[in-house]
Amino acid sequence: MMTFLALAASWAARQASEPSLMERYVQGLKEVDASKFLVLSAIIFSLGMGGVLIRRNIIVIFMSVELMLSAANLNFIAFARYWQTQGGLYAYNGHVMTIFVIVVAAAEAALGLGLLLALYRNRETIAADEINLLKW
Amino acid sequence: MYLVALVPFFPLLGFIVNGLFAKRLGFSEKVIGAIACAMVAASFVCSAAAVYEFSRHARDNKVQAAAKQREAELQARILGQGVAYDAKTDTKREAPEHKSDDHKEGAHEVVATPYVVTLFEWMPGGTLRLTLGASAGQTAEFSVKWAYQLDQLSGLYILFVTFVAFFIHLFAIGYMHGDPSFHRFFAYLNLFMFMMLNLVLGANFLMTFVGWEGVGLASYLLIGYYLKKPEAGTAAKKAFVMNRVGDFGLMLAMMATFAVFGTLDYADVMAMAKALPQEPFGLAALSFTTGTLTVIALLIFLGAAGKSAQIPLYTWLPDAMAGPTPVSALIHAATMVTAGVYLVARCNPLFQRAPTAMLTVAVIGIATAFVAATIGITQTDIKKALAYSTVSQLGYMFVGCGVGAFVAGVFHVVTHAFFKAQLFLGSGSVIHGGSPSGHQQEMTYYGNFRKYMPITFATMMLSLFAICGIIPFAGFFSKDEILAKTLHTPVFSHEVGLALYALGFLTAGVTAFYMTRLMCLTFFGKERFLEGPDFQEGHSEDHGDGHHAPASKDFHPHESPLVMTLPLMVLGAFAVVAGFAGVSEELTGGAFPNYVHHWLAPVMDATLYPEKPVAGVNWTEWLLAGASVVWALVMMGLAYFLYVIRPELPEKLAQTLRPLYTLSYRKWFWDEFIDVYLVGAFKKLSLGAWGVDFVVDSIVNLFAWLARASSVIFRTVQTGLMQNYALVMALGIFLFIAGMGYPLFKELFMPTDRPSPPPTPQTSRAAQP
Amino acid sequence: MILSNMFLAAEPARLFIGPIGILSLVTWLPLVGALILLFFDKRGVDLIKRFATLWMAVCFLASLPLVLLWNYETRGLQYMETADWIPAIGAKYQMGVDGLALTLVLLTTFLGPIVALCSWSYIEKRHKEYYALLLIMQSFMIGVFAAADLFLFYVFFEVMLVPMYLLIGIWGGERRLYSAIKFFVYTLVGSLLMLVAVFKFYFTAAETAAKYPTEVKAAVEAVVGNNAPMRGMVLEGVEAARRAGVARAAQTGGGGYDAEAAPLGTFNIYALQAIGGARDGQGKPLVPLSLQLWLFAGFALALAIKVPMVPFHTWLPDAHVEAPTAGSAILAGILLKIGTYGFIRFNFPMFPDAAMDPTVASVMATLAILGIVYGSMVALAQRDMKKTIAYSSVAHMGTTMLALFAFNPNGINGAALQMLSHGVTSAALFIMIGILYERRHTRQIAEYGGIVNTMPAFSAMFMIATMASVGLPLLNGFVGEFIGLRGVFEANIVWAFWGTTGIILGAAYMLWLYERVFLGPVKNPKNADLPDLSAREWAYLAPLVAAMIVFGVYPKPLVTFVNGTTEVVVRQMRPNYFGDQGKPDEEKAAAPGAPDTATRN
Amino acid sequence: MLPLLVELPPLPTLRDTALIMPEIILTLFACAALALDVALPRGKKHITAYFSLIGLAFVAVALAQQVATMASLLPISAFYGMLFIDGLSVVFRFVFIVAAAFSILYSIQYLEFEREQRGEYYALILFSTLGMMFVAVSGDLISLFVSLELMSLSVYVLVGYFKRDGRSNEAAMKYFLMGIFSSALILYGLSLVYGVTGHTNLGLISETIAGYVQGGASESGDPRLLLFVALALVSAGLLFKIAAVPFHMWAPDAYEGAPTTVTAFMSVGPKAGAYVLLARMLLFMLGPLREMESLPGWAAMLAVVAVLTMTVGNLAAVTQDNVKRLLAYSSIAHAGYILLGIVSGTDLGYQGVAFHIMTYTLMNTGVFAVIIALHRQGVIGEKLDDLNGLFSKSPSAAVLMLIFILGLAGIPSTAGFVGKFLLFGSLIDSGNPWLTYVAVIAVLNAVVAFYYYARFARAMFLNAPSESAADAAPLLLTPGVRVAMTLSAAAVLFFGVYPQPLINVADVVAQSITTIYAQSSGVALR
Repeated sequence: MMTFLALAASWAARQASEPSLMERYVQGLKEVDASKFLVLSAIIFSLGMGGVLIRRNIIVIFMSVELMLSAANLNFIAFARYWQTQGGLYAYNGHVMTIFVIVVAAAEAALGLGLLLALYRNRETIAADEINLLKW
Repeated sequence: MYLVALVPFFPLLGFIVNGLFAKRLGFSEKVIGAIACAMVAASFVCSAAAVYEFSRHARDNKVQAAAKQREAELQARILGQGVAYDAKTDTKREAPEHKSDDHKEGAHEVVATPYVVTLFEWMPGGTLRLTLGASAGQTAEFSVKWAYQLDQLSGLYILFVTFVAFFIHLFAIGYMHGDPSFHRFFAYLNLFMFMMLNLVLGANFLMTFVGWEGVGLASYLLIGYYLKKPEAGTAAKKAFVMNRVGDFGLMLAMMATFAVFGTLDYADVMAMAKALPQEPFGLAALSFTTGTLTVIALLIFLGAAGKSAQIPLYTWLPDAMAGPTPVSALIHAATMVTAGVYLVARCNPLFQRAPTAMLTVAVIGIATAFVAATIGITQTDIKKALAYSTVSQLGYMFVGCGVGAFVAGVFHVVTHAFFKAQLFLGSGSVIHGGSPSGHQQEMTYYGNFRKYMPITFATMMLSLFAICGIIPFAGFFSKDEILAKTLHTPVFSHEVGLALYALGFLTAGVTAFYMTRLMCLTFFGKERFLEGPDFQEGHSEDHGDGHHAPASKDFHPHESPLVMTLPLMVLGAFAVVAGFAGVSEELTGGAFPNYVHHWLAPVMDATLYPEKPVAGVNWTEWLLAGASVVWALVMMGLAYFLYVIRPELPEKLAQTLRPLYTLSYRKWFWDEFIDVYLVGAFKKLSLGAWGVDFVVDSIVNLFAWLARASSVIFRTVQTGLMQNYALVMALGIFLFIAGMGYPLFKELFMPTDRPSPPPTPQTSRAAQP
Repeated sequence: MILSNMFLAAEPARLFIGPIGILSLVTWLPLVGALILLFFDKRGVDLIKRFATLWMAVCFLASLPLVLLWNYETRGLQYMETADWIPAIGAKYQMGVDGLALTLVLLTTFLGPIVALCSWSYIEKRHKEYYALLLIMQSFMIGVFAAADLFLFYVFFEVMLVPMYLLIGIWGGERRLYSAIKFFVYTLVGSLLMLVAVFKFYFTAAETAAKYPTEVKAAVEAVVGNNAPMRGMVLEGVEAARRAGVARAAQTGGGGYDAEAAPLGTFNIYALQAIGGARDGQGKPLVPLSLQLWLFAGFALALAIKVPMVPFHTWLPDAHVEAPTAGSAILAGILLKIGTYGFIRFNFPMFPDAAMDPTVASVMATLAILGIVYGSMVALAQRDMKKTIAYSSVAHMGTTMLALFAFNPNGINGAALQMLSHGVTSAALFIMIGILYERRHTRQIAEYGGIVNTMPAFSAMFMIATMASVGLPLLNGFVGEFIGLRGVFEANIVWAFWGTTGIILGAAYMLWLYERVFLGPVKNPKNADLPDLSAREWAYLAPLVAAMIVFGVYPKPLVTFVNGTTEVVVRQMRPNYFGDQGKPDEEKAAAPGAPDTATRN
Repeated sequence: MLPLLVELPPLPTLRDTALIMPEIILTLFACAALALDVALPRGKKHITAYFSLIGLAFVAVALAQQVATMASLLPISAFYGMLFIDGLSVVFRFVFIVAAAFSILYSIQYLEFEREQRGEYYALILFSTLGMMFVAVSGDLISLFVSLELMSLSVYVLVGYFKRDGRSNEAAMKYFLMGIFSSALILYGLSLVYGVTGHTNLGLISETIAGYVQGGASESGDPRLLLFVALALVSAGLLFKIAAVPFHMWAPDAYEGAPTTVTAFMSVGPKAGAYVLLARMLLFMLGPLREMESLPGWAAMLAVVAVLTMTVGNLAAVTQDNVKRLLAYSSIAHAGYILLGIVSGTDLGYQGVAFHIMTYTLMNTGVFAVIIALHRQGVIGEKLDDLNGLFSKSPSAAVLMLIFILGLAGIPSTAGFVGKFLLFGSLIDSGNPWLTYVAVIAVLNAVVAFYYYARFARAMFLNAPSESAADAAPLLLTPGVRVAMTLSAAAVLFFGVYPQPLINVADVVAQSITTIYAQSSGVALR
């Protein structure tokens, strides 16, 4: 019990010395460090690419491409935030770009599934390595 | 003086008329024959007139002075002294009087005064640069004129050529009677005359070359006249190709002459040649730098050997007998084959300055004489025997030229033309009358024809004595002079002269032997003409015109009509008379002038080997002449004994001297050597050569196959699997990054030049922006 | 018709019919004929045949004024025409013929009607397209020789292959597809590599003109001689090159690039010749030798394939054997000449140092000699008549190339004459083989024998053609061969020795062919009743044989035309060869040399 | 400084909308086409085709009017830098219109025969053209990406248009997946570019990159590393769109699977759009990274890609029997030639690029017109042997085809030769010895190219027609198609003989590339 109380007290003390959530938010706004986001988006991008290359099912391939798109979106947002802090004049472009990418991704999804449906109705399969009528 | 240009024109006219219009206008044989003979006669008359006019022109001293002046300038130019001389416009700038002291005055001032008629500029060729000899570096103009040159040598030639040709044409009318393409034969004969006259009258090497190849063409057409005889075609081709080998040499000689003298005109070249020094003897002279003239002379001799059938290139002449007999008489006895001697005589200044060449000419001449004579012994075909005798006599002429006695060589040409043409025509009438088919040439089926052909027999006996060199006949004077000059030749050492004389003496004997053998087999001895193939069953005529029924047994040879015997008689007479034109002054001690010698003196260069004045009758000459006559009579007697009195003896002799017999019968294996080794090997080589073509082709097709193979690879790489495509894309991206990134990576992380703290290793994509 | 100023001595001939120059008229007239022919009805075969031959004859007549109004005093181009074509790359539509080009144009127009006439009975299908292609081919061939602009030359040079490809491909023999595509691709590889060389020289010329304007102007004199209008054209070309060089130098230096101001340079052949041949003070060539060697190689490869020289000749026998008579007559008659014409027009004047480089000259001479000896030997071994004649063409063109590489007036004159005579002779031979093919439908020599007995007139004609091909004096083969080999002798005696062996080998295989086909008895019964020459056959054989005899007996007019070009080319390559510039050539100056005035013959 | 960096202007003025009037009209017509299709009865569907043709005519008029009024003002930017219209975009908008018009004209007959005549086909083509037009004019990454997607998506659908045909579905699926994969790559690259430069406007980006390149490694870590990754990804995506070698695998399958008319449109329309995209992104945005003193810029990489593309494209076509696949490889090879122009970087090179793209459009549509006409009763018309003896059946079609074939092969007196001439010339003009060797390789490729084009000529002229009855019927070319083909053949020949006017048009494009981009990126784009 005693240790628990001590712990809670020290935690509260530290919390008191710690800047408040709002200050941290404002301070984050000022010197944001985008590198962590970059690493994350790179990882997502690699995963997406791996998915496209390896997976057999077309729908999974399609999802991994969407993954790659989202990685790009993450990048845009991260850089937008960074350039906002630098006082770049057009920092908001990053956000606008993300919106458009999402719109385009949606269009792609609709269209892709339509094509997949037509293919499935015709060939009874959605495995990427079975659709190899066109070769040589 | 323009008659000279007319001399070759008439035969050309005859060729055109007979060749193109005779068949179309349906001329009869008589008309065609008349036109042909008329044309030759006309050209004979023109040449006689031209020669007469020329002889007057030559003696005129104004002309001689001008000629000497021009000769002096040319010699100065060739030696490169400062004579400003503009060859083209003939204007002579100031010419220092160039008196060369070493130029000894001959017996009387002898200067070549050729009369040149230029019709038009035949072949301009742009500027050229002299590269050999003394005047290398000068520029000259390649301009060959279509010009005729009349001087003593060509005058003599056109006279006897047209004369002999006229009678041969006359004979041919009879011999070719009944031949389907009669007009074609006479057209070709006239074409030959045109070409021969061009050869002889040509004012420069190239005009002679036109005649040279022209007569080659005419002989090709005439040898191959009997179109249906397959061996005629082969013989014609063989003759032409072998002549071309000779022409190859002559062509190179012409190019060399241009390189040394800058022009091909005989007058200029010979004048300039006289100024050049004599070249060393032996192998040193065999390069263009040291022995220019020697090499030119040798090349000219190669051309002459090809045309006049000397040792390496004589096998075509016996095969050429496949043509009709008048052709053999005209072309392969009297005129064409002597063209070689004409050219050597024409270029005597060159030859005299090239002792090595002179030796070659002499040695090859004597060798040909001996070899041909030995082969002549075992020939059974009458025309082939005569052909080998021609080759042997030509050998003699070249020996004459070789030892410096050009005049003797030329004189022998003239006399030989008469008696050899007569012999050939005689053999023609023998063939014509000797067998029912009129084409039997084998002497084994002749015998005792003197009973049936008295005129032919008589006239041929005259020629026999002439060729054997019996005293009053033409042969004696010309052949004996050659032998005499060989013995005392100033060109070589005494031993060489003696050796040549000995071999010449021996050959004369052998000639006497085989000529008498020929006469005996044909006119004396047992009548064998009934055993001939004409009388056997199943004999098919080699002219391919159908299968002959065997002739009736009571056939006997008949004499030829007058049109054939007249030429025989005329030529026979000349065979007797012609000798007296050139009686050597050694024999007569100057009492009886040697017309031929004095006539040809201006053409022959006497600067190096001046003649010794004749003291008086030279008894040693008479001794030698007598010896040769006796030797000839002995051999004739031997031949008569063997072939008439004891006809079975030759057979036994042949058995005993088996190796010698086969050597002579197989023509010293020279024919086979050429056919099997040279031509045969060449054909095999060319088949092989085609292989190289195949190899080059396959390389080209290899590239095509390579393209096709790689195309299949690239095409089948499309497996159709989408993931493969994506994989390739990913690979592409990686290569991009590696390709571009590496240098950057090197610069950033392995900085060689800038010292900077080693940054912490980070994945490329995690760099802090 | 304006016969303008043809009497002025130094003034080259000019002839304009309305707006069109005579040369353009002669070049495009056949093409117009082809277009008119397209509107003919396919079934009216006779009408098509007559129209085509008549039109070809008209084109020949149209080309005659070229000779009649020729001005013998001037050197360089005559009948010049200039018009803007593609200013962006500096290509102009420039036409002009000098001595050599004139003779080749006349050879082309001369062969035209003959070739059309001889295919009347040979061609059985698609007559309209055949004659249209023949006319188009004629236009392009004349264009090649008349072009004075390298780009125009190149367009004609390459586009000419298409009609030939179709001629061989559609009307050829059995293996026509293989040999047609082989012919096309082989020549295309050469010509495209030449395109790279053309470009490289095009840009280098601009740079050199910019750097050394004075030296280049001096070199123009050697090219132009006393020809005023040509000097204007060439100077204008050089000026365009200079401006382009300056503009490009400025542009690479960072300044802005204004394309309108400066075109990319000049394609005028004679301006390029001047720049290629220009030398600075000490006689060193402005275009460095190493670059000249590469450019020489680029051009030489394309032209060697066209000539054909030995290693690149394998397309010729296939193309000849499979092509229809008219096709192989044109191929042998004119197409081979473009190769050697190219050497005289491009390789020698534009890259003189590379051409005269001892190693290059000896390599090319050895290949030429190989062509002669090897060509003749293989011709001996052939069983097909057309193949023998094809290989004989290889041998003849070998002699021509050997003569070319003697670099002296004799050599080049001889080569040019050899080109003209071979054109007539080999075309005649191919046409005659065509006549035999029409009768017996086979070209195997074994099938024939004793033809002289059934077709005497034809055998006589073939005999004359054989003798001309072998080089008998008084026939056109000999003139070119002797003058050429004479020139070769002047350059190198060993070459002349091997070159002259050609006359023996030539006699061997031609006469062997003649003997096997014509002489001897009639072995094969099928040959027994072959009809002799018909009137039509006489019509197209007679002019050829007449040409052989006339140019053998009196070749002077030909030589005067050709000598004009040769002197200019030799003066460009070896300026003091003629010794009229005072200082004698590098040989020993024993005598001041006969002050031989510049020969005008 | 560019005019566009002006202080924030007020609301977009009427002038900006005037600039995109052609695009607006096209959008209206595309939507109207969709609506019209619903109203039309079953038999009359082809009226939509003619309607869309009229639409394209209107667009062309509007564009011509725009050019007439604002020719001197170019380059203009509008909508705060979203649009950036210069010589390149004007010329290529004409090319897109021509390509679309030809495709629509040639597909009427084809769809009628396949009984797939539906309005959406034409609407989709119009939308794709719209996408291309916007790619040409957009000056900002956002509008560029969106218009690229608009263009690509409509083509994916077009490729899969024959629902019932397994090959069409498969082709569409493959093309779709590879397409969006490459778009994702481009997008990620662009995000990195945005990250490094902070701008999305092309002009600003190239300026900042120029600053980085000269500045070298700034204090906060070297941005060039990130730039190179971005460059790699973006160029990978771009090269996919124009089917350059490492990324060309999709093209043969997509070309073979798609309906022939769509293949025709794909090989001409979207490909030209892809070239413009390449020009915008690589030349304009990433121009400064072309060549740097120490590091090999994208020029070296592009040269390698160009050589590979030419060689693989040409060689693979040699033994190809299926006509559409063969033409796919031929278009890959031509992509290689065009890359050469960009690699050489000289003014002559850009002229060659523009000229070649324009003439390639004419020639390829012409060839496809004949191939499309081959597809008739009983004949699938995809095998090269179907062309056998065409000359005897319908000579005019054969002659026209021959002209196009010779054009593609680059034989003189056809426009193809002049295009190739300019491209090869520019290589040598650049003076770089390596590029001279590239020119030699290019020339040898032209020879191989001639071989497989000659296979067409041989089939048509030299081979005898096959005996089957169906094959004997002559090709039925509607008058409209016949006129279009004759016009394009005449153009190919005319510009082959007298190419100067087309070179002047190409020069407009070349000027815009060299001068404008050079100014903005501060680096002399030689």
